[in-house]
Amino acid sequence: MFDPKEIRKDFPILDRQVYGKPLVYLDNAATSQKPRQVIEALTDYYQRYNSNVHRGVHALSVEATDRYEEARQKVADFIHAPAAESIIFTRNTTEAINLVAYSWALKNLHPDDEIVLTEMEHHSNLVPWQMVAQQTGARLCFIPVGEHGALDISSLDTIINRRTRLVSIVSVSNFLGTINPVETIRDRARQVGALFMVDGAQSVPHMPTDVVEMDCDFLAFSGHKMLAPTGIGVLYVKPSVLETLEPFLRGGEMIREVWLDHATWNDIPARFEAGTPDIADAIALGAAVDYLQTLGMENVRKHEIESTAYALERLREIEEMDILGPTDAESRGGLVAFTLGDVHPHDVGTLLDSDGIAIRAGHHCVMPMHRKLELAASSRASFYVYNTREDIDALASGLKKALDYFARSNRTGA
Amino acid sequence: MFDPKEIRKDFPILDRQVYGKPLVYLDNAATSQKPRQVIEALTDYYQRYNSNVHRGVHALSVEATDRYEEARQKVADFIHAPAAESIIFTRNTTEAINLVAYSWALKNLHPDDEIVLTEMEHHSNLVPWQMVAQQTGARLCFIPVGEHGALDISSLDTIINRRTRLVSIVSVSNFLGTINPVETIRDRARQVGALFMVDGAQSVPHMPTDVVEMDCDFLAFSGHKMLAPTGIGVLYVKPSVLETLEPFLRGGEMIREVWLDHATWNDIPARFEAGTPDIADAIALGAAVDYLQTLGMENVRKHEIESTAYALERLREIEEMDILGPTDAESRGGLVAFTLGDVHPHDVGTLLDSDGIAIRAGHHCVMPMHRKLELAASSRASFYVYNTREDIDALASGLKKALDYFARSNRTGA
Amino acid sequence: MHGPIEQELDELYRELILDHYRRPRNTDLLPDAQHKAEGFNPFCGDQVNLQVMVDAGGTIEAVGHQGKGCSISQASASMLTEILKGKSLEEARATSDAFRRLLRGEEVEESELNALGDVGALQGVRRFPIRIKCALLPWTTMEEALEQGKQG
Amino acid sequence: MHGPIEQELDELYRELILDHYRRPRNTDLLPDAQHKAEGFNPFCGDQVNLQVMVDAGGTIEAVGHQGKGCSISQASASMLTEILKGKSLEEARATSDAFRRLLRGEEVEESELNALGDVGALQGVRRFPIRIKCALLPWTTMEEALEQGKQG
Ligand SMILES: Cc1ncc(COP(=O)(O)O)c(C=O)c1O
Ligand SMILES: Cc1ncc(COP(=O)(O)O)c(C=O)c1O
Repeated sequence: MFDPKEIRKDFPILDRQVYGKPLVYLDNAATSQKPRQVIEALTDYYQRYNSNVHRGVHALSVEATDRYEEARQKVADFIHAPAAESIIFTRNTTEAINLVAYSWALKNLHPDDEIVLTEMEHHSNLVPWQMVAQQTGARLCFIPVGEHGALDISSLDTIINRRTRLVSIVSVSNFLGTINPVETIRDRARQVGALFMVDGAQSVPHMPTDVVEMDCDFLAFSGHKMLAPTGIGVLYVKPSVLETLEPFLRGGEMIREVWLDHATWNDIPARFEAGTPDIADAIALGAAVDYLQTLGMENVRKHEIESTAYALERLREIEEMDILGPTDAESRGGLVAFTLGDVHPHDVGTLLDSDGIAIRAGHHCVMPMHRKLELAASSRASFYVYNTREDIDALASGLKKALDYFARSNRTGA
Repeated sequence: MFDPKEIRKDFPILDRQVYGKPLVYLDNAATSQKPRQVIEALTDYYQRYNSNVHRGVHALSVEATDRYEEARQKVADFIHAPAAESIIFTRNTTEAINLVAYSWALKNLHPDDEIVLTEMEHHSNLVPWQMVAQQTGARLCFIPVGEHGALDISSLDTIINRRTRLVSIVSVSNFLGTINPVETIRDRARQVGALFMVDGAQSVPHMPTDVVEMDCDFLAFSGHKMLAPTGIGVLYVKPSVLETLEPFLRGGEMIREVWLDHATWNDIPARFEAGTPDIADAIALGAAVDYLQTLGMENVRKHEIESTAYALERLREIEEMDILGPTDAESRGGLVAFTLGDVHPHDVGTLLDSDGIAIRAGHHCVMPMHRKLELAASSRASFYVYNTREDIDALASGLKKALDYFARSNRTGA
Repeated sequence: MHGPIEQELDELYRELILDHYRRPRNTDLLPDAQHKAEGFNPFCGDQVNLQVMVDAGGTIEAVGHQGKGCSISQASASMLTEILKGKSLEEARATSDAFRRLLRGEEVEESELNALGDVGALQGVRRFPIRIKCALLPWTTMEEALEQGKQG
Repeated sequence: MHGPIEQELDELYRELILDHYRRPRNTDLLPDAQHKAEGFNPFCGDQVNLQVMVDAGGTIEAVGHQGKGCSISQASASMLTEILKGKSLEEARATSDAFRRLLRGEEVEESELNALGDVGALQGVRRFPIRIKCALLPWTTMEEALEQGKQG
């Protein structure tokens, strides 16, 4: 049984008070909280078998290596990757995308090649491609965003064409909440022979992921958004594409043999993990995956649809509310961005904070889409496995209070 | 009072048994163990104030941001950096060196420019420069290693010359143990107007570091070798050089404003920290620095000279022992690499391991130097603040036992 | 009835501040101003667009501001346009400096506090470190405007 | 007197293995061999240099090995040169496969174990996962040699 109230008991931070009020944490799209099990995976590592990996003959090193590689296998299983070698550990989604930009795109793209993104990309799936475009002469093209934050794919066949070498899209927008039609876009990418990459930062933590079904060449996501520690992220690479990637970071671990003037590369995936990896956090990501598997990703998704539907319902009660993105919960990830009358998002954030409610205010690293909507900023509440209806009720009352608070100066003058 | 026996009490893992024997951990050059205080910094973060940094209006985010930036200041103070902005958090030494390779060298070097390294570089301070050489046409030049693992600087003025644009050297060799004459080499680099970089992976954890005195442009080191968690490293950049670095990884956090077709950069150091940073491990690095400051780096160094001197003494008692590197402890970091008669280092490692003694066997990511010494591999014992004379005694007996064990087949035949 | 955080909130959002936010002063563009600059805080999207017009004697005749953003940045800008009028450029810089020190919790003289006038009402921001940038944005922009006017 | 780890150590370093390490068999280079390959384990620097000579009927006539490295890799190579002599290429591959399964703790038939002969003495490596690569190196190198000979 999936019961957020039971789940909460695993998250020590949720017992915390903020300004003497219980913490209502609704900033999960920025980063998630961590269950006991994940924190214990860290302390267990440091208290029992901390060691550098891969080269040690001693017991600690063997254990650390085994657990590190076991975590890789767990992550592979979690996204149904055919082989553990397909999982490259990075720091976060951003590094994962940069790895593809540096190791594949800079080496393979030429003037007049095209890279297709959407208008709603997070900066991390935009700015690296701007660099690639600048350095290779390739062009960036964008699938536009239409009504209610949905991609307008009416011109997809023109936008993705024979010049397209790479299509990289966000599966779930961290701003609009939109779940994008990954399969449709992938099919078109395949038709023109382009590589297909998915920024899964907001989908992998929240719904079942099957990279074989998704048939993507690259999938990037962050551990810290899925109950795991900061410092660990993942780049999945399709086996057939792996060998076409140049090494990125260079140094220890990623080599096979080194001379003063040249070197040969280690096997995959070590080839892409230069230097001492973030061993502890990778192992703890394995524990986070275990935790999510136990909950069941279908259940996680179901809970999130329920949370989002309830949030939409409660927020719509507020007249001054302008909710961004798709209108129904099924078409969205577990987050809701909005503006609240003429109360600036930053002020909304401060007022909610004073009630112990943590949301995000700003551009959420999606400036171009804000600009298109003629917004400088927005507020965003985002949900995860431990959020309850009570959390959403608190949000709704907090927002009403914020409105009242700001209305004050209108009533009384100065 | 610096007392390793007292210090040990802070390290939970040192109570561990391996095959029913107390753990003797002498693999510190690979990675160090972590004190309670550092582990607690992690659990405290995840249990009390885990949040994404820099953009949040809520209490958790403010606290996380403050502590993250506080850690940066602590690291700056630790190496006497003039400003916290000089500290860029990376995953490890390897990423720090790659950052300079990608952000400075690839952009600034041209055919016939020269990069000067030493023959004893760790792969992490070699392979990135091979890439730079290959892509820019610059040449790699090497300061040779002479007798007893000391750099032969007799031809320094020829090797570092007007074509030299960058000199990058390891301050303490992780294989030979040699402490290199950083000042002499820096002076020559300054004379010819080259930038000067130091791979401090084995010096920063073990002796006082003052980047102003050292007058380096770049200093790279790893948290995991200095009591901090895996996943966090540091690139120090001299303030006057900071602005000349191109951004490296691109995405969230490192930008100021983003349009679909271009972006402007955030302030330094955020400009170089794309995506969600490894917040928890950075904060825990701050705790590790606190711990080391309390011990006093002068004391740490003193203890290490004593440990090394004692180890040299005990190992020299073994006839078959061939100790690599400088002959006196003052000229070395806290590590001793050796070969033991005709017992292969891998077998030495396995035999010591069976006694609970953890050392490293292999090429220690320094293949070219092994090749120069006509060795395929060596054994290495390395010390840190919690190692006692008893640990070194255990090593010496273990090695004698290993010799006896292998002599067996000579005696009895088969 | 109010706990400490509610009090601090009321300090942050004083009536005076909300009033400046609702009804910003001096929003006419001053195209002939000698000193102009645009300020931007990417984190919350705050924009501040300032013109500083100086008379022959070096006294600030008028300050114009058009912008958008949160209550704190916009109120701060509106207050700035009022308080700087009639000040010399030196005094303007000194006021900015005093305000910065006020928000950082550093020492501020009685006389300086007086010179800040209404702007002093923003000191409630001190307890909200993340909002200090908002309050300071108009002031850094003003300093930039004076800098740039000098060079041009 | 021995605790479990000491027993396992003795299993790993059986007399027979140390003997093969000290006095490796078949170390003459076979320049006329049809199948040759060099194997390398970068982690411990183990080198294995194998030549496999096959007669007209497809039977392995001789295997030569020159290399250096740890006791396990070198003993394994030496044993390999002895056990493969007289086997067909198919049998050689089957032996390699059985050995791999033996070290991985997978199922191995009685008859396969017999066919492994002395090589079976290496099964103590099983308890030392990090050394399995060492023991297998000569065998993967042999397989590579057969592959390459086919293509060439
Ligand atoms: C001298 C030296 N440089 C660089 C490194 C690489 O450090 P890391 O693996 O933490 O990137 C090491 C550690 O092995 C080292 O000893
Ligand atoms: C859609 C999307 N892509 C990329 C990222 C970047 O993730 P990270 O900061 O972990 O690299 C995020 C997180 O903010 C995101 O929501």
